[in-house]
Amino acid sequence: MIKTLRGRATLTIVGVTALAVALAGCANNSTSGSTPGAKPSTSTVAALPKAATCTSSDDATTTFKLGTFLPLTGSLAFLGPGAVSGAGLALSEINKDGGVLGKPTCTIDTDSSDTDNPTIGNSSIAKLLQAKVSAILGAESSSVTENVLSKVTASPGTVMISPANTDDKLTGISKWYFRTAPNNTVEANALGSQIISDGHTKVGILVFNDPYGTNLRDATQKIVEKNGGTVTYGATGKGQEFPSTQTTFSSDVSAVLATKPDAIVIDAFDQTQAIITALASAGWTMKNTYFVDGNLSAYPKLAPGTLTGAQGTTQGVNPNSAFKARLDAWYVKNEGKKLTTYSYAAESYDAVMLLALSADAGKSATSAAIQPKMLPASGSTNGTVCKTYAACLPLANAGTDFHYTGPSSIGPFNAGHDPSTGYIGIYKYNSTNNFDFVSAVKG
Amino acid sequence: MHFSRLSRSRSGSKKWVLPTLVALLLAFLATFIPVGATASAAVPTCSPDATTACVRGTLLDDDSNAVAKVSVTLTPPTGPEETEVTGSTGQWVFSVHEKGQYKVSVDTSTLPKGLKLAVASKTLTVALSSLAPAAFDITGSQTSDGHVVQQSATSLYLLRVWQQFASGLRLGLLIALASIGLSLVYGTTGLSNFAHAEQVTLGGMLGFTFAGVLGLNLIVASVITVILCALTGYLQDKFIWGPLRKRGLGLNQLMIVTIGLSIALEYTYQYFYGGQPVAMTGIIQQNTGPLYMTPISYLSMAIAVVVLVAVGLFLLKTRIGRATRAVSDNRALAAASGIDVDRIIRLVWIISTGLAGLAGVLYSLVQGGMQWSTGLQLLLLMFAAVTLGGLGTAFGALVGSMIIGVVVEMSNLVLSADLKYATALVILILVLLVRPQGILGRRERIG
Amino acid sequence: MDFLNSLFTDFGAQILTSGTAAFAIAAIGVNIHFGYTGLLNFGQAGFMLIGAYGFAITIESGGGFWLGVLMSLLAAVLFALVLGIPTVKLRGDYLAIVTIAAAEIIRIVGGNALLEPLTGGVAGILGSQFQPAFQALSFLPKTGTFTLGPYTYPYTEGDSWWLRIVGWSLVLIFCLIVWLLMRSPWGRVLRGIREDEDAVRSLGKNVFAYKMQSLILGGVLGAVGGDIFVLSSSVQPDSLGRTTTFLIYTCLLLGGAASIFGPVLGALLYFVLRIGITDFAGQFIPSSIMNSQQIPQFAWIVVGVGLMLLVIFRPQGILGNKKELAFND
Amino acid sequence: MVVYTGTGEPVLEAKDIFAGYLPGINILNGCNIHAYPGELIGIIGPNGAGKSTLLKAIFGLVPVRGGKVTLKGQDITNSKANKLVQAGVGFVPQNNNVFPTLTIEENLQMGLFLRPKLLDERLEAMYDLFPVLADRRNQRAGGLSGGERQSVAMARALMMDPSVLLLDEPSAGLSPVRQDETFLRTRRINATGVSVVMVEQNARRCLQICDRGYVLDQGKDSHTGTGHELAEDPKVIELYLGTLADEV
Repeated sequence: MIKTLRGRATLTIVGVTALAVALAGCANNSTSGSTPGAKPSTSTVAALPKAATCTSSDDATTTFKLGTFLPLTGSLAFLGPGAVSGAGLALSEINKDGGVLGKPTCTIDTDSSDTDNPTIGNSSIAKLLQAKVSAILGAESSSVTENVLSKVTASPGTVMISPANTDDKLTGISKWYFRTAPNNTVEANALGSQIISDGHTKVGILVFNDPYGTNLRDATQKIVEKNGGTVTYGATGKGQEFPSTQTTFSSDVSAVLATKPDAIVIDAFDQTQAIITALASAGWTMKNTYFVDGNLSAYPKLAPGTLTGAQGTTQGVNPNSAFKARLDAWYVKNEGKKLTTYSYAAESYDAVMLLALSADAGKSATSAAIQPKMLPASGSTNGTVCKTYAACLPLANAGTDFHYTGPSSIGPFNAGHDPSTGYIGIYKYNSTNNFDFVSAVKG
Repeated sequence: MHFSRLSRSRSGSKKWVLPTLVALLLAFLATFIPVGATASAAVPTCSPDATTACVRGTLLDDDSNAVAKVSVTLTPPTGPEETEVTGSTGQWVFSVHEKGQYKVSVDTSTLPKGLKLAVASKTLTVALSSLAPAAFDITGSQTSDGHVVQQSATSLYLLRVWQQFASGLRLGLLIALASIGLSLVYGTTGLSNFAHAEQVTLGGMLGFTFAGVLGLNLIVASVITVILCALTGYLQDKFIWGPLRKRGLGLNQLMIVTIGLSIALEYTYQYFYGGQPVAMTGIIQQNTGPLYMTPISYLSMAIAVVVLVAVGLFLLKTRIGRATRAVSDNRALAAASGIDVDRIIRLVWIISTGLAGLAGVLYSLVQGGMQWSTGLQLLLLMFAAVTLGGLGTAFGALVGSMIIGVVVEMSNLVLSADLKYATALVILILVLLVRPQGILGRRERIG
Repeated sequence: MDFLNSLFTDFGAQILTSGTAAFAIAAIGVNIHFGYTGLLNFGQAGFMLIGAYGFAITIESGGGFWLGVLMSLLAAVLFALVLGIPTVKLRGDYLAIVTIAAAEIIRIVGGNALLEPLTGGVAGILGSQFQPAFQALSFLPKTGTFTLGPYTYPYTEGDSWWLRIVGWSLVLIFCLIVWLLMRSPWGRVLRGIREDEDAVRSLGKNVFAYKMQSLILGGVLGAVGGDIFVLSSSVQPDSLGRTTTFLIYTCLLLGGAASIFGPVLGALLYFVLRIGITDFAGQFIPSSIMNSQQIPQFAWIVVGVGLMLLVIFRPQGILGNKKELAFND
Repeated sequence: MVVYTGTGEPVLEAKDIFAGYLPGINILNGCNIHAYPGELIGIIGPNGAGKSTLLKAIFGLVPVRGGKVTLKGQDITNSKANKLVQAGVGFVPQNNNVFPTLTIEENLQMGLFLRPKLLDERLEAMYDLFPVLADRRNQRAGGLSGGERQSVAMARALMMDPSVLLLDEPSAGLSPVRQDETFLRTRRINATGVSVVMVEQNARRCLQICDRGYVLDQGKDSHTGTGHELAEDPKVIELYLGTLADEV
C-alpha cells in the first residue's frame, strides 16, 4: 500500500512537472521564433564556438580562466543573456585571435542570482575562488557585488569587474574591483539635459527602491534642478520609491500624475512593462516618457505605436549593428536561443577584453599580474588606441602602452576604478516599440 | 462585450503588419547611417561630437503643446548673434563649436497671444560634445485663449484619493478571487498552501500561452486557462494531496511540501517563460470615466464580483456548498454524517485552483502582464487577507482581501511608497492582537 | 575523473564556508522552535536580519564588537517578545503567519529609502563598515593566506580561517548546548508541549513561559547565525527574507528535525547537493537541451521537487526519529 | 462467558481489532465486541483504554490494522464513513459534534446528506423528537448550550434512520440533570428498535441503563456481561468503578 502510494506520488510529481514542462514548452518554442526586437539577421555572421569550461588541470598562471558571476536565475535573470553573450563572444573572439598568453582561454560560468538568494552567489564565489580564476566578471546587481566583495578582495585577492554596477558606494572600494558601467552621473547628465531641452521642467520620476534606481534618480534630479526644472514626484528624500518586488502600479501612477508632471522618467528594471500599461491606460502621453539604460529595450509584445516618441538613454554610441549581429550569432549557436536584450553586452565584452589584454601585458594569467595592468589597458597612460583584441595584442605583447576602446566606448579607468568618461546614446521609440538612435553625448 | 471589442481590435491589428514591416526595414536601414546624420530633416538637428556642442530647448505651453514661430536668439561669447524660429515641434537648436558662456533669449514679441514668459533670457555654460539645455517656462495655453483652467491642488489630491481607493477595490477583488481558494483549502483540509500563489501565476502564464502565443481570442483563451487550472487542482488532489492525507502526513510537513512545490513551479515558469513579464495582449486600453480605470478593469471587477457572489451563494444555499462548510467546520463529523469528505475536498481543490487561475488571467489583463514571481509577491498579501478575515472562512477572505487591497493601494498617501506591503502586514498583526480569530473568524478555531 | 575530483573539492570548499556555518546555527535555532517545541517560526530570517542590524549598526556607530554582539542578541530577544507574547497562545499557523509577516516588515522597513542613513536602505551596510572590528580580534596573522590541502583561504580577511573557526566552533558549542538542554527537565517539558500541550498544562507547568523561552533561545541563535553570515558579506535586507527562512527549513528537514546534528548535517548536505545538481547538469546535459541559464534554473526545480519527495517519503529527515515528528494534528 | 440478550445474528461485530492513530503504535490490541439487534451496549473503561478509538475504528475514522468489523454479516472493515452511514450506522462523537457555523436545520440536513429527497419528512420526525430544535432551526449551532448541542448531534445522527447508533460519551460535560435526560433519551431511541453502542465515562449510570456492557482495558475487552453483572462484579469494581469513585 505504502509502496504503491509512494510510486504514485512520485509519478504524480514527475507527471505534473512533465505536464507543466510540456505546456510551457509549446509556449517557449513559439515565442522564441519571433522577436521583432532582434533586427540583424544572423546568417551572415559565422558563429564562433564557446570557450571551453576550465578543468582543474588548467594552470592558474598560464591559462586565462574567466569566472563569470552573472544573474542566471532569480529576479534579475532577464538581464543575464546580454552579459552572457557579451562575455562569451569576447572569449570566443580572443580564442580565435590566438588566445591569452598564446593559450586558449577557458571559462567557469556561475550564477550570481539576486539578493533574495545570497547563498547561490556565495556558493558560486566559493567555487570560482577555489578554481583560482584569473578574474571574475560580475555581478550585475550592485547589491550582489557588495555581498560577495569582501570574500573576493581578501588575500590573495582576485580581480572582479562588473559590467553593470552603478552604486556610488563601490567607487574606489578596493584595488581589485573595477567596472565598465559608466558612473551614472554621466547618464543622468544626458538624460536630464534631454528632458530639459525637450521643454519639460516638471519631471516625475517613477523610481524603484534599489541602489541602481535611487543613484540614477539622485543624479538626474541634480541635473534637472540645475537647469531650472523641478522633480514633482519621486525626488530624493520624499519616500516615493516603489519596492522592487512590486507588481501593481496604479497607486504610483495615480500619485505621479496627481503632481501634473510634463515628463515622466521610468527608472526601473523589469517592472517597466507593468508601469507602461498603468501609465498608458491612465491616458499619459507616452511621448513625454523617458527610459533609462535599465529598461531601454524593445517591447515587442506591446501593441504597435504604444511607445512612439518616448525617449531613453543608455551607454555607448550608436550600437554597432555588426557587433549586435555577432552577439546574436554567438548566442544562437551556443545558448540555443535568440537574444531579446543587449543590456550590458558591450560592457561585458569590453570587461573581458580588458582582463585578457591585461593578462597579456602582465605576462601571467593570475589576478596579481592582471590587476596593475588594468588601468593602462583602459587608456590611463594615453597609449596607442586599438579597438580589437587582434589589434591590441601585439602592443600588449611588446610591452607598449596601449588604450583599448571597444563597443561600450568608455573612457580610461580613473583612480576609483570607474570609467572616467562614457558616451551616452539618446534613443527614440518608433511605432514598433523598438528604439532608434538619435544622438550621443559624452559625459 | 468588452472582450469582443478587444478581440476585434486584435484581428484588426493585421492592418499593422505592413507598416510594421516597413518600419522595421527602415529601422534596420537606419542603423547603417553613421552617427550624426539622422534622417529627420524637418527639425533642425545637432549632434554633439568632439568639436560640436548643442544648445537646445523646446517651447511648450501649459498644455505641453508646442509653441511655434517664436524667435530665439543665441549670443555667443565672441562672434555674431544667431537667431532661429521655432518649428512645429516648438524646438530650437544651435550648433556651437566653442566652449564658453552663451546667452539665449526669446523674443517675447513673437510669442502667440496669451502666452507669457517670466524669464526671457538665460546664460548657459557650454562644454563641447555635450548638450546644453535651456528651459523657458511659458505660462498660458494656446488652445483656451490664454485662459487656463487649472485644477486646484485640493481637487487633484481628492481625485488621487478616489483613484487610489478605486484601485484598491480592484486589487482587493482580485486578491479575494485568488485567496478564497486558499481559504477554502485551508478550511477543509487545514493546509496552508504556499504553492497557491503559483496557481495564480499559472493562470497568467497559460493565458499568455493561449492568447499571446497561440493567438486565441481572449475569451476562449481565458476559458481554456481556467479549465486547465482547475484541472491541475483535480490532478494535484488526486495524486498528491489526497494520498498524503490518507497516509496521515502531518499538516506542518504538508505545508513544507507545498513550499517545495512552489519553488519547483516558480523556476519552471522561469525556465520556460524567462525572467520578464509576459502579457496576454499587447493592447493597452484607455481609461474610461473620471478615474484611471480601463474597460478591462471594470470588467474584471465585475467578473470578480459575480464569481465571488456565485461562490458565496454556492456555499450558503446549495447542499454541496453547505457540505463544504460542514467539512470546514468539522471534517470528522462531516464524514460521520455521510458526506464523502474526499470528494468535497477534491471539489474544493478544483474550485480553488480554478479561481486562482481566473485571478491570474484577470490580474495579467489588468496589470499588463504576469511574471514568474508575480504570484510570489502576492502570496503574503493573500495570507494576510485570509488571516485578517478569519482563517478558513470564505467570507472572511473577501473582507480581508478588500482591506488589504485598499491599504496597499492607499498607503502611499501617508507613508513611504516602498512600505505598501509592510503597512498591510502591520495591519494584519495589529488586528490579530485585538482579535486573533480575524474579523469574521470564530474563536474556537484559534486555540 | 577530473570532473569528479574538482566536484568533491568544490563540496569541501562549500562545506567549509562561514555561510554554511551561519545557516547551520540558524537551523539549530529553528530546531529548538519547530523540532523540539513544535513552534512554527517562519520568520527566522527576520531574527537573522534584526540581529545583523543590531550588530552592524552598533559597530558602525562606534560601539565596538562586544557591544555589537550584545545589541544583536537583545534585538532578537525583543523581537521574540513582541512576536511571541500575542501569538504563542494561539494555534500554530497563527504564529507562522505572524512571524513571516513580522520578518517581512523588518525586511521592508530596513530597506526603506528614508532609513538609508541608518540601515543603508536596500543596498545595506557594507561589510567594510563593521567586519574590521571582528577581524581585529583574530589571533591569526592579519594578512596573508594559509593553505590546508586543496584549500587556501585568508587568515583573517573576508571569509577567512578565523571566521570559519569561530563559526564552526559556535556550531559545535550550540549543538552541545542543545544536547544538554534537551536532556534536562526543561527540554523534556518542551517536548511535552510539542506532544500534548494540554497534558503539560495539567501538570501545572506554565506552557506560555516555556514556549516564550524556546522562541527567545531559538531566535537568539538566529541572530548569531545572522551575525556570522554578514561577517563575510554585507547586511542586506533582501538577503535575509522569506527565501532564506524556507532554505533554513529545508536544511532542518533534510538533516532531521528534533535531532542534535540534524540541522548541521542538513545545512552541509543542502549546499553540497545543490552544487552537485548544478555541476552535474552543467557537465552532462548538452547546451542544445539546456543553455547555461537554464541549468541553474533546472537545479532549482530539482531542489523544489526534491524537498517535496523528501518530506513525503522521509518526513523525519536523515537523522530524525519518526516518533519525534508525530506531534502534528 | 458469553451473554446473549439479543436474538439471532449480531447486527454489529468487531473481532480482534488492532488499530491506532500513529504508524506503529496500536491503541486497540485485539478488541472484541458485538451487538445484537435492538441491544443497548455500554462500553466503559479507564482513561486511555481505547473506548473512543474503538468506536472510531468501527466507524472507519481510525485505520484498522488487524481484525474485522461486520455489519449484519457484511465486512465493513475500514469502510469510508459515508458508506457506513449509507449502510445504516449513525455516529455521535463526544466533542465537536455539531457544525458550529451551520444552522440547526443545516446541521440536520447534513445528517441526511445521502438521501436529500427525504429531507422534509425526516426533519419533521426530528423536530417531533427534539421539539426544542424546531423553534431555533435557523440559529447557528455554535451558539447553543451543551445540552442543545447534544440534541442537535443526536438528531443529526438519526436523520438517516440508522439501525445502529454509536454514541461517544453522550453525557460528557453536561450537568447531572442534562445527563439524566440524555440517558433517558438514549433509552427511548433504543426502544424504537435502534441498536445503540455507547461509550461512557459515567460508568455506573451507563451500566444501569444498558442491556449489556463491556469493560475495556489497555485496548482489549477485559470483561463483559449484563449491566447488572458488571456493576456488581468485584473485579470490575476494584479495577475500574472503584478507582473512578476515588477520582470523582
